[in-house]
Amino acid sequence: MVQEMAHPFSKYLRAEMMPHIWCTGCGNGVVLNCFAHALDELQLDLDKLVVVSGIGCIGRTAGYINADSFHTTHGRALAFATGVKLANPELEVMVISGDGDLFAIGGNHFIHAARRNIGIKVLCVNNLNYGMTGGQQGPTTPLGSITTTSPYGNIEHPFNLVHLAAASGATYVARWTTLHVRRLTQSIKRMLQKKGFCFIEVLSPCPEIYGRYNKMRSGLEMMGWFRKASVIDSFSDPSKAEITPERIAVGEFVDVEKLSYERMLHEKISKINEEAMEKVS
Amino acid sequence: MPKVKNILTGAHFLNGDVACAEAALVAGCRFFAGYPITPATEIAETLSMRMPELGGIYIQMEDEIASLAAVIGASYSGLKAMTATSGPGFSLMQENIGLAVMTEAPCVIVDVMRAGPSTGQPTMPGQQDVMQAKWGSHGDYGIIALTPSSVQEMFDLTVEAFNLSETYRVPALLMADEIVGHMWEKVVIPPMDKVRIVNRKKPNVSPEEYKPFLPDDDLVPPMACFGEGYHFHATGLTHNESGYPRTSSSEDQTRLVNRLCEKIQKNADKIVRVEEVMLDDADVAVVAYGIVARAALSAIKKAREKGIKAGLLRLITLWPFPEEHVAKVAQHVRAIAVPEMNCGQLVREVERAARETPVTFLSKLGEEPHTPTEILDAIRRAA
Amino acid sequence: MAENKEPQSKQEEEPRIGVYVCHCGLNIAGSVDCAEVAKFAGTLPHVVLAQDNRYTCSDQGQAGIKKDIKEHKLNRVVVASCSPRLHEPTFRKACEEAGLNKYLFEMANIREHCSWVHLHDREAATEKAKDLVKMAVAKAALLQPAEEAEVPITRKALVIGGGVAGIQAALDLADTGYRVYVVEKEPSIGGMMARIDKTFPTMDCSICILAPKMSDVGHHPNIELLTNSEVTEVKGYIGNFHVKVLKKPRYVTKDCSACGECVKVCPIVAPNEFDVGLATRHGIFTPFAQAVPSTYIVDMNLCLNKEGVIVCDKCIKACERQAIKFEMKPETQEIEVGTIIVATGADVFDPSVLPNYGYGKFPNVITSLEFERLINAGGPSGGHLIRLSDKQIPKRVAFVQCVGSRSDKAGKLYCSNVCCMNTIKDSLLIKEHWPDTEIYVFYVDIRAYGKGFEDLYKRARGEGVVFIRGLPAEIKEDKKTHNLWLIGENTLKSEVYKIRADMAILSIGLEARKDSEMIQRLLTLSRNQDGFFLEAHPKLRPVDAATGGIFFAGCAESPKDIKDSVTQASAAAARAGILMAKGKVTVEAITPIVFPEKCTACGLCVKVCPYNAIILNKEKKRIEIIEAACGGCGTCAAECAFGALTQSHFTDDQIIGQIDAVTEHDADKKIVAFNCNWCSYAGADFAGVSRMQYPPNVRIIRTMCSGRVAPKFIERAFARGAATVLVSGCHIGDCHYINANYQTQKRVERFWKKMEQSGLNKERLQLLWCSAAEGEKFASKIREMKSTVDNLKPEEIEKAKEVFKKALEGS
Amino acid sequence: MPERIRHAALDKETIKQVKTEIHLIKDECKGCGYCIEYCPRKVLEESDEINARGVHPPKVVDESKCMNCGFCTAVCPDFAIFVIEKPNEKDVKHAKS
Repeated sequence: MVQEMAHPFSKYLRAEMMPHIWCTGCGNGVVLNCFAHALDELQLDLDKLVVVSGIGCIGRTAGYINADSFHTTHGRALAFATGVKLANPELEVMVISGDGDLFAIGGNHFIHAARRNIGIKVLCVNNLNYGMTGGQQGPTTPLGSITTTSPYGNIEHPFNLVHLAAASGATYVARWTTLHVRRLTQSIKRMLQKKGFCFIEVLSPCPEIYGRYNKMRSGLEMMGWFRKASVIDSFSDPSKAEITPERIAVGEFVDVEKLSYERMLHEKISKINEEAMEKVS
Repeated sequence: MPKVKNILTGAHFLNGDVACAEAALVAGCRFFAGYPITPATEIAETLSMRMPELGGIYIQMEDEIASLAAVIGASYSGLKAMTATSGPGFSLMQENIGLAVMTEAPCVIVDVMRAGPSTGQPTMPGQQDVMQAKWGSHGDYGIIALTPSSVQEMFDLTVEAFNLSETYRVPALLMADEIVGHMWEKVVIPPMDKVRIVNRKKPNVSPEEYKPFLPDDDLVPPMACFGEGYHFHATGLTHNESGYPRTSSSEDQTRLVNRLCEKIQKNADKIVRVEEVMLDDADVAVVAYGIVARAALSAIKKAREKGIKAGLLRLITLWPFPEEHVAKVAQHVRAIAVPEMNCGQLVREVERAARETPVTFLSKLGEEPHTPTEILDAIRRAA
Repeated sequence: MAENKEPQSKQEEEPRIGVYVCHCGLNIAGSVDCAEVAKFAGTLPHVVLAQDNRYTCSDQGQAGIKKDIKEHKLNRVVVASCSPRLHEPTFRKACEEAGLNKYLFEMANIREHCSWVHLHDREAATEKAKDLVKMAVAKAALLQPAEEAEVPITRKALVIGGGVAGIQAALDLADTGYRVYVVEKEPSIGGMMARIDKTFPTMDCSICILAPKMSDVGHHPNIELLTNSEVTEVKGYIGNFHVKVLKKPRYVTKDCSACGECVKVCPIVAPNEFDVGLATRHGIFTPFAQAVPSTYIVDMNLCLNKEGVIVCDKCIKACERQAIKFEMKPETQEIEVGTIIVATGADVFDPSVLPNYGYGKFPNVITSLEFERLINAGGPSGGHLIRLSDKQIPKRVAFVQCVGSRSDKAGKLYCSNVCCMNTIKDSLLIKEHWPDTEIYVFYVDIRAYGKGFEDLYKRARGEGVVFIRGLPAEIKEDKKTHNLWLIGENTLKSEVYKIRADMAILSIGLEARKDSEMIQRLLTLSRNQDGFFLEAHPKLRPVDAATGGIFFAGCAESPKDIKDSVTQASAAAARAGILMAKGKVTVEAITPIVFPEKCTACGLCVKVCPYNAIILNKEKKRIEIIEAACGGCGTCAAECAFGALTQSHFTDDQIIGQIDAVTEHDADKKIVAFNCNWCSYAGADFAGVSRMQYPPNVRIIRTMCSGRVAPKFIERAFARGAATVLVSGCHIGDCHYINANYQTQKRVERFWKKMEQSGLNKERLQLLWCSAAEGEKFASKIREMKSTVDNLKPEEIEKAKEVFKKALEGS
Repeated sequence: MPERIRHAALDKETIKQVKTEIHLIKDECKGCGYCIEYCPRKVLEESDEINARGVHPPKVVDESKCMNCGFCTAVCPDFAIFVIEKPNEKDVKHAKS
């Protein structure tokens, strides 16, 4: 065992920001690792990468990745990213944020970004609750779950995110758990090679908060649940992919090609611009 | 890069919103994100047609929150960007005004003020957002707000707003009112080369050395943009000069927030603009802005005809508040009258600056702004 | 659709029955006085002619019957001879040729069920034979003519097993133009032949001649190849089989270009089964170079990726065509076929069970199969025959024959048929490469019976191969050199030998596949005591299974060499082809008959029908039969409490007629047995074929399915004073009629309760599940019941008569 | 194939076996235990030592069992472990000379 060597992925991280703030067993680090892995395998030009995140534990990711990054207000990552991507379509704009940020306060922005099919790549880390604020019930909290704001058990039906994304028009939709690191990494690569709006949901352990209230006190226990319940059911009907304690349908659900919004917009712009120039001269 | 020959120049008969839109193009704005709202909609409509002609981007977002967020994003991607709205939308934008302030994103927000609160009277004028302009978002910060009284000014101040915003890396607000927005007047647009246009400072250090929030002497940090290889981080959290979160250090909090206020205050003299009319010998001064200032102008003329030495201090800059100018006037007038189309907002700032000098306030709400006679009566009473 | 068979108007004319008692040489006459039986038959009602003859099945025999039908105006014929499972078709044909409806023919099985199982009690056997004839006559008197419905045959075939037999059968059928599904358990077709180096007697390179056929199968437009797959369910009947095939995932899609890049990066190393472990393979692999399909496969037992979690993605990354998909799941494919060819092959004997030969202990003792891989140029040693102890080429090699064959102690009793020639071939191969190798062959007999075999044997002797009669008693090893000593007796010279060899090759025999039982159950087949599948007739239908539409090819039926396997495969293909060419098959007219006036539309029959062939017409308040769907088990008739249903050719009256015949005399000494045609009747036949002796008290009434046995039959038997009753059927799950025998079980259990409640000894009613191969099981059941009969008190008999006397009313 | 395997493979020795170096950055470890739990060869186990974060980092039980699947590297939330393939002995000698 040698120690001096640097970790092969250290170049993708901001040394001064490490170690990250995440708890023991938190899946965010795994997702960060998979993302770095994907960047490494694709040898992506980091100068052209912009990572945007919202508020929440995973929101810190933007600060950890050694590329241009922006940490927006709660829920607005996608709206901000829309401006970034349209203003400079050359950029690979990646939104990494949480379920609460993207689907509660930011839900409206999500469905519209997907509807426009703007070429933003969304990686939603779903920890089933609001972690950073201490474990409140959120848009993905499973029915019956105990949280600090559903002390008698959650009676709100959770979103089925892959169904929502597919219905909203995403050209790539996948769901994995932090146990599926290889497939998640491949999925991220696939997403980064696509043009339109892409969405990956990653089910991620929150042992310290969600787990503690729901009889899964360690990351290993939550991963154990993923292992037990996960069923790879690629390209099955996303509407049937609800997450239940017994079954977590994972896999790729949508992978289609559609002209991206920025492409259509900029083609239109250059056409109109040309015509306008002729008029003038 | 698309050429920009087809910029409007020369004399034109325009309405305020259109003038604002054309001015944005002159100023170099190439990104507009907005959401339809009376009485600002014509700005969006005009730009949806004109932006592409100049190779710029128009997008209609799902709401005003998103609109400003997108504007900030575009700004960080290196484009001059703006949005336009009215009271209800302006309220929604407050969140991201805070973000723009915190991340020092140059951008222009036009608020064509209508009658509030809430949905109020969408097609009626008002000056009810002028305090929100300064205090609307939580926390302390400095901001720039300009207010036009004519369609020509709608044009000039839009250009000015972009210049200031780029100079100080701060959101610049154009606080117009429904009447100016919808009024048709002659506008003279100088040729491009005669228009002063300012662009943001770029860093002159290597990416390794670059600290995105390390200010120069003017307290404004040079701004790198996404995709330029600087690999920098920006956040709405309190951050250090490298841009990294400092969520528990009071030292960083103090340094950052003070600078955000001071970069405006300390540069106030370079920012503030007012118009002084017949103030040298005045006994009564009227302090007004926007459409009301035009009624005030004829009021002081009428007053002079009646032998009352009245003068007008027209505020062009609302924020930073033209403190010195008001104080100076206050020193040699007996009284100050402040007509506003609200229940008394900026008058409080006037009172503060005027110290002992008595200040009377004229409120007017609804369809009609103050008539010159109404202001004249106020002058009479004050004299 | 529901053309209902109304009960035919009873034949007006008086039955005129002719009875023929067959000697079958001495097979019957040996222990039954056939003349006596014939004489007795003459006394029976409606019998107008009774005679005995040596071979009724012979041409003269048949000619005689035809003649009599005409001359004596016979309108019923009874032949008392062998099992109807063997010759009923023969005699039915004869009747038809004489213009007599074949359903007016009946058989008494006095060979398998009588002469052969009572070899040493002529008197009892003769008495029993009389009874059996009496039963047959009784039934014959009530027989009705019937027309057979035609069932279409699906023109598609299923071949189970992709060895050379399966390959040949599939190609023959496909070339004829039929769609063929080939189901192979292993990742590649090719079977045993793909692993052999050279073939005897011509010494062709085995894979060289097989590979082209393999790829033909792979590419044939009419063949769908399902490898790594297993048949999990077979329903239906001849011409209309519904088959479920489980396709186990390869984890590699058809996009695989077999470039092998994945293998280079796979960290898992394991013994390659194809080379009997003498070479290694990786976790992702192809079993051998010429594999068909060439698509690679992941060995999930070894792969690091378990439970859907990919920990190692080296192969995935290495695969340019992205053909590796760990999310692949098992799929079940449902196919419809008209015929099935069973070509499942054989296993080889595992000599490690013989401690005296030290296989598995001594590195230089190997099997003939391991030899094939060693001598094969493509094998683990690149074709060099080397000692596993020191990788040296042996100077003295010993072959030991009959390892696992022809011995009751060590292995199997039968001769494995290929080992002698294989060894001779192998010895010549060695001589060819290393001429001065000393070769000893220890044998019991050299069986070089086939074309060109003797020449090969002579050649081997000519080349100096030493043949020594007498297998070594043991093989010893020199611990240091790992040289071997073979010690035994030369039975020709009757002297003890002790011969040193550098290497010993055990010529291992072939045995039935361990998974044959599964195939047997799926297809309701029979196997002999060696475990190989049983043909319908060893001489006349050698490739047919007893179950219609199913045929055998290759070692599944018995050990064979390549030539015989291929020959049999083509035969099986031809047999299947005949059926499919016809495109239709007539089904026996044994479907239900409805008496609408008695039907209350209670729907019980609808519930018990395994084929959903009965529909309840609510408006008309009556049931309707879908003849084509009906399997002919008759369990509906047994279920009907109102006598509104019966089964043609197995009517209530006919069966009761048989019962009454049995119980007319000495009922209190008799066992009335109901055996289903497919398993338990065949089992009783098998007891006969194997000459298993059991008491003569039993009288077997044949029904198609034990589900036909209505409680009233049992009541009738007891009411008429029968000592005991046996109901016997296929094992639960093996029912030839899907699950009709569940009804049998229910009814018998209900009957037992009834007996208990009325204070009867329920020992007197026995239920036996007995497969066609379980003759001994049947025999011992009869022995057991005999003792029940002996210990029965007269008052018990009387009591039963009393309890069930209602059963005597009517008919 | 049905028959049991009784003899060792001839190429057993010659076949290339993976040799790896497991690198632990102990003080980065937060002790989630993922690398230990999901190692398909059970190469790692919890050590007794306590690291800078006050948790027990993993220790290598048997490096020779490691197949270099790299799952520990991929799953570690803290970038505290990685594996590299060791150049086989021959190359090492070659490098020395």
